[in-house]
Amino acid sequence: MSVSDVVKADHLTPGAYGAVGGDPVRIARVTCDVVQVMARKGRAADVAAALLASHEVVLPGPGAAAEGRGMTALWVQPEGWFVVAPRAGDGVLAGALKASCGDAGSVVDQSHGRSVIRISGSRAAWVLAKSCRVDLHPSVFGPGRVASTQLFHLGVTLRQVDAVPSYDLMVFSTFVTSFIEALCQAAEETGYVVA
Amino acid sequence: MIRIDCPSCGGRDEVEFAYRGDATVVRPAGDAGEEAFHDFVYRRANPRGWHVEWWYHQAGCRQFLKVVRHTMTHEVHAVARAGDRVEVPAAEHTGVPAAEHKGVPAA
Amino acid sequence: MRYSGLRLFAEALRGNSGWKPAWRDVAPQKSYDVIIIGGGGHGLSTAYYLAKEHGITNVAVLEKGPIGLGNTGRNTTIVRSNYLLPQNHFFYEKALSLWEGLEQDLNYNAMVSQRGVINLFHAEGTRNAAVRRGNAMLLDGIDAELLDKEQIRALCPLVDVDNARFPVLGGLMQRRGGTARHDAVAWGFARAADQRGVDIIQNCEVTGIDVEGGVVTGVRTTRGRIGAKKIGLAVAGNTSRLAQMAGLEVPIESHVLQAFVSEGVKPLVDQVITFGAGHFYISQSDKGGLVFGGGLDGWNTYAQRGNLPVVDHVWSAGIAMMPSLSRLRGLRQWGGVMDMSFDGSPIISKTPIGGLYMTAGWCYGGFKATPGSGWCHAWTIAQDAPHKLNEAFRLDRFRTGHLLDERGNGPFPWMQ
Amino acid sequence: MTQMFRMASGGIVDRSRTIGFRFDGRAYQGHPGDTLASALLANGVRLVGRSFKLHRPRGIFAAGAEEPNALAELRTGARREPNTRMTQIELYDGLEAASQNRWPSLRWDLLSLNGLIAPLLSAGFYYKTFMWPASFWEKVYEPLIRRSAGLGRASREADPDRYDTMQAHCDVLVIGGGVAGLAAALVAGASGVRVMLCEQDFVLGAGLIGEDEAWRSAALERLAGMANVTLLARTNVFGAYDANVVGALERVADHVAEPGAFVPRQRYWTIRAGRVVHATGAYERFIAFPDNDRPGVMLAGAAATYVARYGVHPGRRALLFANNDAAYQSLFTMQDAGVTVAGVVDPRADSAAQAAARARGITVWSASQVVGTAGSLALSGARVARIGSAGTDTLVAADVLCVSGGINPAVQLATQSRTAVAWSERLASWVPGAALLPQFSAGAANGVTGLREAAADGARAGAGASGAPADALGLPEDRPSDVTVLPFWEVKGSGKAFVDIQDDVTADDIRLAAREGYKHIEHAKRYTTHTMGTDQGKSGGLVGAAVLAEARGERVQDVGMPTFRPFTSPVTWGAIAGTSIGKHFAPTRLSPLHEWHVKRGAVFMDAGQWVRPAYYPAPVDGDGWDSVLREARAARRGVAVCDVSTLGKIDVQGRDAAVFLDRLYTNTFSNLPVGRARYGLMLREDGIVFDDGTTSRLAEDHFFVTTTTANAGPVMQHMEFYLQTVWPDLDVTLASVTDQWAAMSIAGPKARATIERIIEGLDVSNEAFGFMAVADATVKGCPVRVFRISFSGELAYEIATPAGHAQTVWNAVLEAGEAFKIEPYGVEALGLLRIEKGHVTGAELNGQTTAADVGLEKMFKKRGDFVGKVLSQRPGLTDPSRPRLVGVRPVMRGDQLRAGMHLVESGTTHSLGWMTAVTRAVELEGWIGLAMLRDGVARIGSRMQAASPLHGALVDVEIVSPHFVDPENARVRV
Ligand SMILES: Cc1cc2nc3c(=O)[nH]c(=O)nc-3n(C[C@H](O)[C@H](O)[C@H](O)COP(=O)(O)OP(=O)(O)OC[C@H]3O[C@@H](n4cnc5c(N)ncnc54)[C@H](O)[C@@H]3O)c2cc1C
Ligand SMILES: NC(=O)c1ccc[n+]([C@@H]2O[C@H](COP(=O)([O-])OP(=O)(O)OC[C@H]3O[C@@H](n4cnc5c(N)ncnc54)[C@H](O)[C@@H]3O)[C@@H](O)[C@H]2O)c1
Ligand SMILES: Cc1cc2nc3c(=O)[nH]c(=O)nc-3n(C[C@H](O)[C@H](O)[C@H](O)COP(=O)(O)O)c2cc1C
Ligand SMILES: [Zn+2]
Repeated sequence: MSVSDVVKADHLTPGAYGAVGGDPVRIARVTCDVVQVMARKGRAADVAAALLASHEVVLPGPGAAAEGRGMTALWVQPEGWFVVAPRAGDGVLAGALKASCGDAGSVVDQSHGRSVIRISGSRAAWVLAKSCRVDLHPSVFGPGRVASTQLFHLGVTLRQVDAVPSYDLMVFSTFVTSFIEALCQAAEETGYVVA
Repeated sequence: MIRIDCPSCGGRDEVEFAYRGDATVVRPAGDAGEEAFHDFVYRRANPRGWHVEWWYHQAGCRQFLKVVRHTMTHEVHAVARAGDRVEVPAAEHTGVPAAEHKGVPAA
Repeated sequence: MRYSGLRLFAEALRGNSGWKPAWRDVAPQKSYDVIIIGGGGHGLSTAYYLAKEHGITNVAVLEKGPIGLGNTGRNTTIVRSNYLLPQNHFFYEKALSLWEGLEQDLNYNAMVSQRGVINLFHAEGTRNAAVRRGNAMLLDGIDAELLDKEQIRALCPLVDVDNARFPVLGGLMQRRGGTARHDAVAWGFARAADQRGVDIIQNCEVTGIDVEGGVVTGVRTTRGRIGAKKIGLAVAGNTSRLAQMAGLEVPIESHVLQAFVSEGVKPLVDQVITFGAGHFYISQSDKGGLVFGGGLDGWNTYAQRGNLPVVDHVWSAGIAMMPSLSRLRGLRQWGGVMDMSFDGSPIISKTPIGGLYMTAGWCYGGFKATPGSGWCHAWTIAQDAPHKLNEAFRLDRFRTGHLLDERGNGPFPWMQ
Repeated sequence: MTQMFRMASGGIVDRSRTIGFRFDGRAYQGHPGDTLASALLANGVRLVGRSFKLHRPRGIFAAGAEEPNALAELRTGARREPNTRMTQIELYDGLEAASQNRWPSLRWDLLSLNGLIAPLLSAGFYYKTFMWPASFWEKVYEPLIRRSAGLGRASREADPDRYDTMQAHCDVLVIGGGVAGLAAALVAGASGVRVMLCEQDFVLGAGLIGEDEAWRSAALERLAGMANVTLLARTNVFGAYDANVVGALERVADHVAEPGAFVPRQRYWTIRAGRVVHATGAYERFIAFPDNDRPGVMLAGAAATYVARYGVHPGRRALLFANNDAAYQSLFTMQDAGVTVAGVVDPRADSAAQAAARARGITVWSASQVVGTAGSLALSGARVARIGSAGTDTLVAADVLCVSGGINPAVQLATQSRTAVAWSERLASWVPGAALLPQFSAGAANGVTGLREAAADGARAGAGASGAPADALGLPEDRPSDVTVLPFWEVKGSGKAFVDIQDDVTADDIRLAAREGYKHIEHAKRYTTHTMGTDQGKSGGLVGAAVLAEARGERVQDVGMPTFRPFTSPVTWGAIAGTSIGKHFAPTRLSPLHEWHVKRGAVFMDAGQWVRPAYYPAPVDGDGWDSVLREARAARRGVAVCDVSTLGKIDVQGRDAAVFLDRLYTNTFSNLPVGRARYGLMLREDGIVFDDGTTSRLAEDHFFVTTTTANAGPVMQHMEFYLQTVWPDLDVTLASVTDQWAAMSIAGPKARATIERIIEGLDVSNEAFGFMAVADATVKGCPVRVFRISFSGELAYEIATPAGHAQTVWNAVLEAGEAFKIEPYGVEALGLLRIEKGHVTGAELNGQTTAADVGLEKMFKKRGDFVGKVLSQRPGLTDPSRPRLVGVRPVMRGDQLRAGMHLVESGTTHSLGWMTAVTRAVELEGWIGLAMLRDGVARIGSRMQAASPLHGALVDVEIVSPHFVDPENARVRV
């Protein structure tokens, strides 16, 4: 691969792209902290109690997200969650969570390891369905729902944010450039706007 | 398309998973000797019928699932977490198609 | 009845009424010196070489359906001997030399076409591996050529050498490699074996193998019991089932490999081309269809059909490598059940049971081996000992650790 | 005058608009709603193609997907698309199509001379000849065969169009939008469940079109009003896969000259359905009779379709040859539309329809058959004779001969779903049996015909699939349509009676195959190529089977049919590839420092999914080697920095983390002190080396594991496997942190002097921070984790930092190193350094080597279990003569080494080993390399030859220790 082939669409440049006249989707990067919390063997209840106390969150079960104080917890694996919150200082969120869980949980900062892209608009589900094998139909999916799955050959944790619908797509940071390119290409048919 | 009903994530396509083979073989104790480890690594029943196998939900919950799947019909009978026991249907499934090339249409 | 242009002409004049069956339709005898289970290329060639090379003609080939409709009848027909490991070199070279004289030997045109096999590589690491392999071949007297990017461009104009994701660095070519007409291989061996006295018995499924005192005595079939002094297994994806009938569990899993053929078009692809950065290989049949395939679906199965994920990958790899194929249409899709061994290499071997032999574990590369497999299997059966060419293909190598892992994938059959 | 066969009214084409198109260069006109086939017929074009083998003239035979003859090269240039069925091409303005498989022209085709030697070209003739001399096959025979075979010509240019994919889910999928499918969708849709309906045609309604337009439009209107129903026209369901998943191809923009901007030409749907309704209708079958391929011979239902749907007379004077009453309706439709009817030929003695025909004044030859046709490039008449009366036949003038041998329910998709089929005596055809999956067959696909009955059957299926009641549905108007047949397959006589019209397979070919022992249906298919053309035998498959049955002396139902495989209609390759082509074929993985590398002008290389800098050219460099050597020299003599962010990183925590690592690695981690790192080796269970890397202990219960770049994913999976399935009791958590941490290696004698200037809060002196120490610190306020580990063999530090800080830290390192002329170095220099040092990487750890092979056997702990321990002791893996890692140097230092060279004793060709990696060295003169060599350790000090016959290279070499530089490992500790 030569240098020139590596496009850095990473910086979504503001503008309108793709087909015009329809109802374009909006694509944007979301800046946030992401911390992975995993309960140690047999300590899930302790982690749950600790986070309820410290962050007022009821840790969600499979396929769900739950809001807490200034943060959202996403179920990602049995007894494992991603805690997402607006960006604070390095290690602040991870530190707070670790302080809260103590030895009941493993806390791993992924704020730099995961990137979040938001796609929003009446045709957002249609754009995602070009690759998303999880059923996003309102009858089975909706705001507050989470699915880890594959999009454009990449592992993605997808969370529906609202009924617009808007989706937050959490991907591995080293793939985010490639991911954005693929997502934008998929959105050309409906047109997309980068604010 | 094999669809696997992950106990955590729900029904998902096979592409989200990595296959890891026969789930009935058990790793022997470290001192069990070469024969036992040979069997663990190389000896397979490879049944034509129900097969209990590992599928790793790589793009989902990252759990190894124990799947009971039929090797002719690809029907998935049960999906369980790694530590759980699974029921394996006793008889050959009725949906086994007529042997290939009997000359009647069958997939 | 010999086939020739003259005979064709003579028959044409009398309405093609004089042609005789290519092989006799016979009922099984009570017993045979040797029973070969499996009427694919490997079983039929075993029978043929037993008769031709060892004078053993009291032989039956038992086939559960019609002959040649197993993997022999559903493969992508690539014939080559471009292996890495020396244990494989001499065996596959023997097979290739048998292919080179096969038509005259069998008096059946199997359309062996030495059009060249090219393995493309896209990265330093795979280039080095190709160089290692090509050199190993040349040192052992097998033809190989290293092609650079520009040579690929000239030879295979459809290949997108400057591919946006995985540009082609070059390729390793074996000019003597190519294709053969799959069905004709089975039919040609059947006809030639039949002419040497072998009984080819179709619609005769083996349902049991009788072993007494550790030695085989015969088989039970859907057409009754048939006695045998020796039994050779050549049943590809069904090896585990047949071996179990004799009480053996073997290091083999059955997996499906899919293949595809496009609508027929005028000549477009002149060699066999394989794509290194994704699972994909392609050639054009003489009828005009592009025959192509890729990797395994990757889970145990005995069904001759696969699923869409592999279709998606294989077809994408095809267009990624050869973008001008995009408007062509796939015509048909099918699968074959392969005997995937735990190191990716074959087994032509005696077994712990007296009088029981097998040629198995061919994975998705056994078509090219067909004449060599039969030749060595026949030798092993006749001599009750392996030939030098198949000495390394022993069943007990998994115990001793003398593995033949060409790709280094380890004991994971679905990755071989 | 154009369109002289177009009716003044009737059909659903839009006569208010005219469309211009070209066929074989000539200009014609048609209307919106036409197919290329209907428009050509409207213009009186009869001859449209040449057959595969004999190049016989061929006309339009069908009106849909079963068309065997009318195949065109559609469009031109990069969009040329061979073998496109004229019966499915929607007419658009400016359409260009050309006939194919003919030279020099369609009318005068030289290869039609093949007809003269047709007896020579019998089934399988090529298996019996072309064998002498052997060398002629590739040079003479095969090129000739290849050139004359094949159908159309493919474009050789890249496809300018785009394709897309769609992943869909529904409760009920209805396949087929005929009356049965529409009824099923209406019923299921009314129940509120999610319904999808796929119809390959561009108009929904099939048999309803022009028959009961009122019902059709009412149904479509109601369906369009249901928000829970998705109607996909132009969408062929091409295959049924496991678990009620189907693949479908939507032709989004094939009916226009070029797709609009950003519009895909076609869309590939993967549909996961709860329940499936097969309402795929039926394909009419023909009868094999002498010269049944003459242009003008046409399926009866197709002829009626041209009248009822397209308002086109397929001919002026029609003759029907049929064995069933339903086909008479087709003729009546034509008669009502003004086509002159020459009569009906019917092998049956009598029937209700025969009476009806006579009542309409139509001549009926009952108990009769067509024994031949007349005409050359177009039909002029048919020869009719009473069955059993030898010799006497009547020539009946006709320019269209409608044929119907009954119908074959389209059971393809049902059988792909493993539904067994049953023989229907009434239809003399296969009908679906009980479904194994939640599926329903309905309408003609289920053997139920007649608009009314088919609608009722569809409603029943829709109800079954959705749980809704079926009775609410009003049923369409109907005309009598009895498809009960007298099984009648072939008329024997002189002349070719085709059973596969496209591939030129005749009934005689089938009989020849049977005579030669190819008696099984699958053998006969392969020997003759019957059903192997682009129509896959939709209308002739059963006819050939019947001929075979007769030859075998058996019943058709005992002979069976060749397996129905996907695709029900051929599928565009590019559509399945979708957007996963070009650079999107595989995702690209970039280091957080990628942009810096780009700006610095790095030359990149692929490393799996990663793109990594190979080296950084500088103006002083003559070539790439200059750059690599310059970079490596900096690492050996001064200081250099390398982006190693690609290394796999796994965070391992838990009470049992150390125990877990002890069991995974050959060496011990439980005794590793906090704040230290250790190199570890991991085996597969079969005893072969799997991966290596350093692991650091950050806390009693917290480790940071690194893996090779290539194995990051596999190692994670390996760890999860053992943790979850083998030792589930261990208290361990795993998290991949590869993306979280950027990492850079600062190597060289000046490494410490460099980082000292920027590391905050950590004493990195040798005393305080010895070899293999690990600690946290900051750089420019950014958190970093400092590791004193070395891959290059020099004094080195690895600094890891959260990816977002990578650039800041990297800049700081460069700035601090400026005083020492720091150089960034790429993968090539990294390779050079490691080869000089004798460190192994993927080239040696390639899945075939043991620890001993690469000299790492000392890394096995004495006590305790670990993965791979037992099987690594098998004789084949401990054999002392296995190839071992050695170093190689050319005797003439200037000689070049190449990776992939083999090592031989001088003057021999027997390979004793191979070179895994080579480089030009900086610490030594000339080339050096690593090799795996039999009895390698014993050979150290001896001379051999390195051979690359591929390059014509043979080099005298000496075998040396693989540790070219600092074998005592002193430099890393200073
Ligand atoms: C899609 C695909 C592509 C491939 N491509 C290539 C390629 O390009 N090049 C290459 O070299 N190889 C290729 N292969 C592999 C190759 O086809 C096989 O390795 C080879 O044909 C095996 O031949 P065989 O005679 O051993 O098996 P088969 O031809 O499968 O014959 C085995 C026979 O045993 C019969 N049998 C099974 N059980 C019984 C029983 N109980 N009683 C009686 N008979 C029984 C079966 O019916 C069958 O006819 C491919 C395979 C597939 C599926
Ligand atoms: N032309 C004939 O001779 C003929 C044959 C059979 C039935 N009929 C009449 O048709 C009526 C039966 O109605 P019906 O609805 O059962 O059948 P139908 O033939 O009217 O409709 C079937 C529909 O399914 C579509 N289809 C088939 N395979 C498909 C696939 N793989 N993907 C997408 N679409 C596919 C066809 O294009 C067609 O529109 C009766 O009136 C019957 O008499 C006529
Ligand atoms: C090399 C090769 C070429 C083939 N070419 C065609 C073809 O031109 N037309 C066709 O219908 N099928 C073709 N097939 C596929 C066969 O029809 C058939 O699907 C395959 O042999 C598997 O058998 P099955 O589908 O009966 O199980 C080809 C198969 C092979 C192996
Ligand atoms: Zn899951």
